[in-house]
Amino acid sequence: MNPIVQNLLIVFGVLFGALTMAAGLIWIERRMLGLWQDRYGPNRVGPFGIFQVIADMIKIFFKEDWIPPFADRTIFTVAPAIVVATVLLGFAIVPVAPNVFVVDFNIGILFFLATSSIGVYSLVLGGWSSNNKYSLLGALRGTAQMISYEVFMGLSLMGVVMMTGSFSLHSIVEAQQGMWFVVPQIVGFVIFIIAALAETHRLPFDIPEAESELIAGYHSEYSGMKFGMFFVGEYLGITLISALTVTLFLGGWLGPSFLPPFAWFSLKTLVVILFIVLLRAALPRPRYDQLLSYGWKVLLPLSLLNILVTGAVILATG
Amino acid sequence: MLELLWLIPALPFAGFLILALFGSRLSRQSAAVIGVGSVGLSAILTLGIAIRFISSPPADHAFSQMLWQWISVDAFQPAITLYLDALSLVFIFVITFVGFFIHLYSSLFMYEEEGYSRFFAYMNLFVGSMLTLVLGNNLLLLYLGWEGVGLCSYLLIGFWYKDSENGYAARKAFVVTRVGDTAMAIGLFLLFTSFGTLDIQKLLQQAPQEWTINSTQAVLAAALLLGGAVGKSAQLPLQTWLPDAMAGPTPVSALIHAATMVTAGVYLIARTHVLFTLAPAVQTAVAVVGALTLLMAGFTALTQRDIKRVLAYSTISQIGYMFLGLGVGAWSAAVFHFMTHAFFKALLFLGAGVIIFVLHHEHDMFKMGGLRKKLPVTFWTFLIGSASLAALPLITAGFYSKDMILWYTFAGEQGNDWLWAAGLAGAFITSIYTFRMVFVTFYGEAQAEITHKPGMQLKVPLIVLAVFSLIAGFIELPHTLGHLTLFSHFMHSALPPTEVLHESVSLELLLQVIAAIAVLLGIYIAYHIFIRNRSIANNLTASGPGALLHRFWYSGWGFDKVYDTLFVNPLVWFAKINRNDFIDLIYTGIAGTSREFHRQLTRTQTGRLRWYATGIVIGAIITITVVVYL
Amino acid sequence: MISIPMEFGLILAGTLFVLGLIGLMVRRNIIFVLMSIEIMINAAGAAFIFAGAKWGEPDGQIMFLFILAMSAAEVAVGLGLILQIYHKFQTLDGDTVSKMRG
Amino acid sequence: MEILFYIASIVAVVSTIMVITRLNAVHALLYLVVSLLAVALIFFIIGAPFIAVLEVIIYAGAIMVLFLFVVMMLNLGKIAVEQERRWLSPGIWIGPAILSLILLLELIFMFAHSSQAIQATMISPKEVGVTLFGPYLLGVELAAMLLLASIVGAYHLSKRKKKAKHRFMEETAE
Repeated sequence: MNPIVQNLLIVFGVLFGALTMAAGLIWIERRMLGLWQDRYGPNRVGPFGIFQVIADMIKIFFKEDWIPPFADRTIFTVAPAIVVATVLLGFAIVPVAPNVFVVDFNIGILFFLATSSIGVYSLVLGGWSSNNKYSLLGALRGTAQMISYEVFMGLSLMGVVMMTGSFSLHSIVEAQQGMWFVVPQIVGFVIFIIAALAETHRLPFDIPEAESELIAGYHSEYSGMKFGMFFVGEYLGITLISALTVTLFLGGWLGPSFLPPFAWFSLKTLVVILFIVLLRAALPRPRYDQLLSYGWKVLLPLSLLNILVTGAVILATG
Repeated sequence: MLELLWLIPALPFAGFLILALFGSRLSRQSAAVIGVGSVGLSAILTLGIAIRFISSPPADHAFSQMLWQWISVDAFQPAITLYLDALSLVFIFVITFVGFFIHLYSSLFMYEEEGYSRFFAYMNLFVGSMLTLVLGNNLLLLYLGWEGVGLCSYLLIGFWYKDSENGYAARKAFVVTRVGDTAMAIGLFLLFTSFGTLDIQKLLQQAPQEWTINSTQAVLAAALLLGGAVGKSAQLPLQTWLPDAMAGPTPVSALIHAATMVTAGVYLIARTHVLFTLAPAVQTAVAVVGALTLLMAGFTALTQRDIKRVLAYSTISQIGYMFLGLGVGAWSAAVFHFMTHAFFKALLFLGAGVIIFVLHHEHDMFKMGGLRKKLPVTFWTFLIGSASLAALPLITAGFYSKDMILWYTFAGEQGNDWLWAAGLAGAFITSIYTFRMVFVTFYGEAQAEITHKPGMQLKVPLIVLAVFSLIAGFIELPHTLGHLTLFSHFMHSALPPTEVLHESVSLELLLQVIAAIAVLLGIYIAYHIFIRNRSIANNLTASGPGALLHRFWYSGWGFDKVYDTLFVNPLVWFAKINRNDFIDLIYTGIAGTSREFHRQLTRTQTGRLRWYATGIVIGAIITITVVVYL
Repeated sequence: MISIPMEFGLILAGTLFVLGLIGLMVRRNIIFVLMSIEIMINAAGAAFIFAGAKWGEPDGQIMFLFILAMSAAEVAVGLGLILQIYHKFQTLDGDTVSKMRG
Repeated sequence: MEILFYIASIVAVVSTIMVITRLNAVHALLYLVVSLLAVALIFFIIGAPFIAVLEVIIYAGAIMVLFLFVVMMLNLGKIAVEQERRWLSPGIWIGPAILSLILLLELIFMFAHSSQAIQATMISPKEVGVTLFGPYLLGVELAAMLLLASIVGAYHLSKRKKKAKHRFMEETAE
């Protein structure tokens, strides 16, 4: 097969998979929340309410695309696109299987960090351009939260990088042949999960949205397809961090050979997604200042310590 | 015993340090104990050392003690070394003993004064410096002491500094002596460049070998040292500071401006006598200066009303005698006169101090009078001192020392009839003004009431010094009266004996009789004028030429006026027209120009970032253009 | 493999630098001033990168890292200053903060 | 690939021009981010992927967000834009533009003499790290100190005294 055609196939495959996953997640999450909170969840549209996703899509697509007159039009329009674009860019480096990946950068992890740091703009600009004080507050909170947690997220991954000796995700997965990094890098793993949740402002860290305080925060003024993009972007983000967690700490596509690597990867990712949904169902939302001081006073020293210990062990064992 | 020599100057210095550092926290009693005690201990130590020195003299009749190396630069290596010989022994004896009694006297005299401990600190520093001056074995150390006593003199003249007159007097003393000191410093440079050392003994050995008699260098060196001596000892023409120095407390006048410091010049010339021997012309100048000074000061003293000024001029006059003695080569006679003069002049000053003390700072003799009954001790001791000063024959120390000088002036190898005549005239005048002072002060009608009696601390020094003023002369008797030569014999270990041309007892007797008659005549004239008939004096000063002469003498022969016209006023005039300092114009011009530039540049300092950035860009463009394209 | 003329990279860096300079000279708003300074710093760093790439050595990148650290420090302090100025003068006009002149 | 370089260059220059001409600070910041991304792309092309990513993470992702944060905190709105419009009269551009143009021409003229090409050799992060912590260790220490100083400075500068109001007393609290 022509390598270009093959590459294109992979690109579209990953794109399709990610988007499908994101859409499916809407339904999965609501069902799972229903399950854990002992209620029904969506159950009217189709079997087990499985067509709820389609119903929502239809609603979003056909809702009036209204831009408030006091908003900054250009930025208001651009903002939602940024989150989807950056998260989708992030998928480019995820190796789904030994031969199935869009690109294998030698700076893979850094690329992911770069995309996620650009993703902040969508939230900030969305909140600012809405010209609404709740939106602005949400945006301010989101900015502080995300640039803080980005730091620990990067630092928590450095242990993995040191053990592998490369930023390339492909090499990282292969380095986990003997043991998944979740075992030696348990501290890094925990910090990464926390930081990644904060980075995607998922519950319990959905402080920029915080319905009860800020009436949906930075996307209060959004509706229709623009809101849909934020919505999809969030689920894409969950999928991305789950996929990355699997790749970095849980052995990626590795697994016993009775299942193909692709299946292992998908399975593990799904488990992580379910775990994240479970977190949403289980944990309350912390206060804004608590979140920040927890980050700077606990997670930053911990991640630095993790790097220090990892480095020392690597030096000692040669 | 001799090894303790270093303690003699060290004790007063230690007293000074303690008083200077902790003086403000000490009570008056402890300040007095420290101030008087340090000098007293020095005096006792001096006594011990003197006994030891005389009973078993060290080799070469000199003892030197090196304490430490002071400076070490190539060949210039002056050490802190003390040198004790007959000459310095006499001096330290006088300094510590007279100093001790004056300190004792001051402990009561100054008791009411503010700055009591400061006074004793200065006094101790003075005694220490004076001892350094006398004991130093090289000219640099001597110069250190020389300047040290000058500083103390300045500080003590201006002791009551709140009165600007005193400050002026102190400044005058300092500046005038500075003229002499500068000459002396130049003399030291000359000696050092010629011999490569400032060690006095080495100098005195080398000088006769390397310099011929009357060589330019010898004359120059001796003249420059004479300049220093003239300044310090208030001789013509630098005598004007001493009468004004009487502004200081009376004990200061007694110690510094009568007994010790002003005789430093005598010490310097005696110490470096070899140099003066090499320059006979300068030595003659010494004698002439002495003779002129003693006459000038004597006439001036005749007219003064202030008791301390009379004593000051008499001091100048008596030092003139010492210079006369030095000038004719009668070294030991000069030192002898220094010693007796220290006793009786200190006594006179202290006595005058008592009078001033009990009369509430009254200095004018003509407002005193009739104190004979009220102050018996003071009167008798003052009378003894005056007799000694006037050289009353046979019984006073002053007679023997003055007679010795007059004898050598007449009979000595370098003697001269004219100088002798001047000395004789001086003796005559001395007796007149001395007894004028006594008669005016103690006889006649009382002009003022005394308020309190002098205490023991005032009387004891008077009595002791009076005894010394009488008996000190008996250690050296002339040929006519038993020919005892204890003092001159002792001095000859350090100073050469005087060559005498006319060795004749009858001639000596004749001269003595003449001198005695002159003295007695002077006393009689004083008695006639100031006790029998006061109007004679008034008539003399009332008429035309008499009044003119009186005014002339009263003003100290107009030296102050001459110096004012010659030096002070031109300088003041120059300073006045140069108020804005024309040399400074250059600097103020530079300053003004830069200030103008600064003002212009300040305008560019707008505080606006854009403006600054533009400036940087323009600068960068210019720099790149110049560096790369030109 | 690509091949780009060296001078083009430097000219790009120079152009960016000069644009920052224009911003610095024209703008009064201190936020824009700070932004212009950032442009210039970045341009200077870019020149280092081009030079490093020319010789294939990592030193240029090291210098960029230092420049990056410096610029981060500068922005932190600069933004603190901007906040203080705004609180004090209620304006962002850089010309109001000219009290220290001459 | 060369065409990518030129496109990115043009984007960088154009967006930088937009930065300095915008009236609204947020718009300008966005253009600046675009410019930085374009420069990052250029870095990537000429073989400095590590720096390219750092440019995005730190410059575009952190420093610019900080800017945006401050602008949002000040929340200047329409008045500020009006003020900018008043300040930026067309005449004001002439002088700086001419000066800068001279400077640029001088620079170009200087560069024009060299005619060597950049051969894009990929320099891996590892090489950069080894050099950074090798010969340039002292520089790292200095940079660390600089950052520490700026943390302290920024903290101190942005501390604001607040008035603590109470019914009975009024005092300033830290």
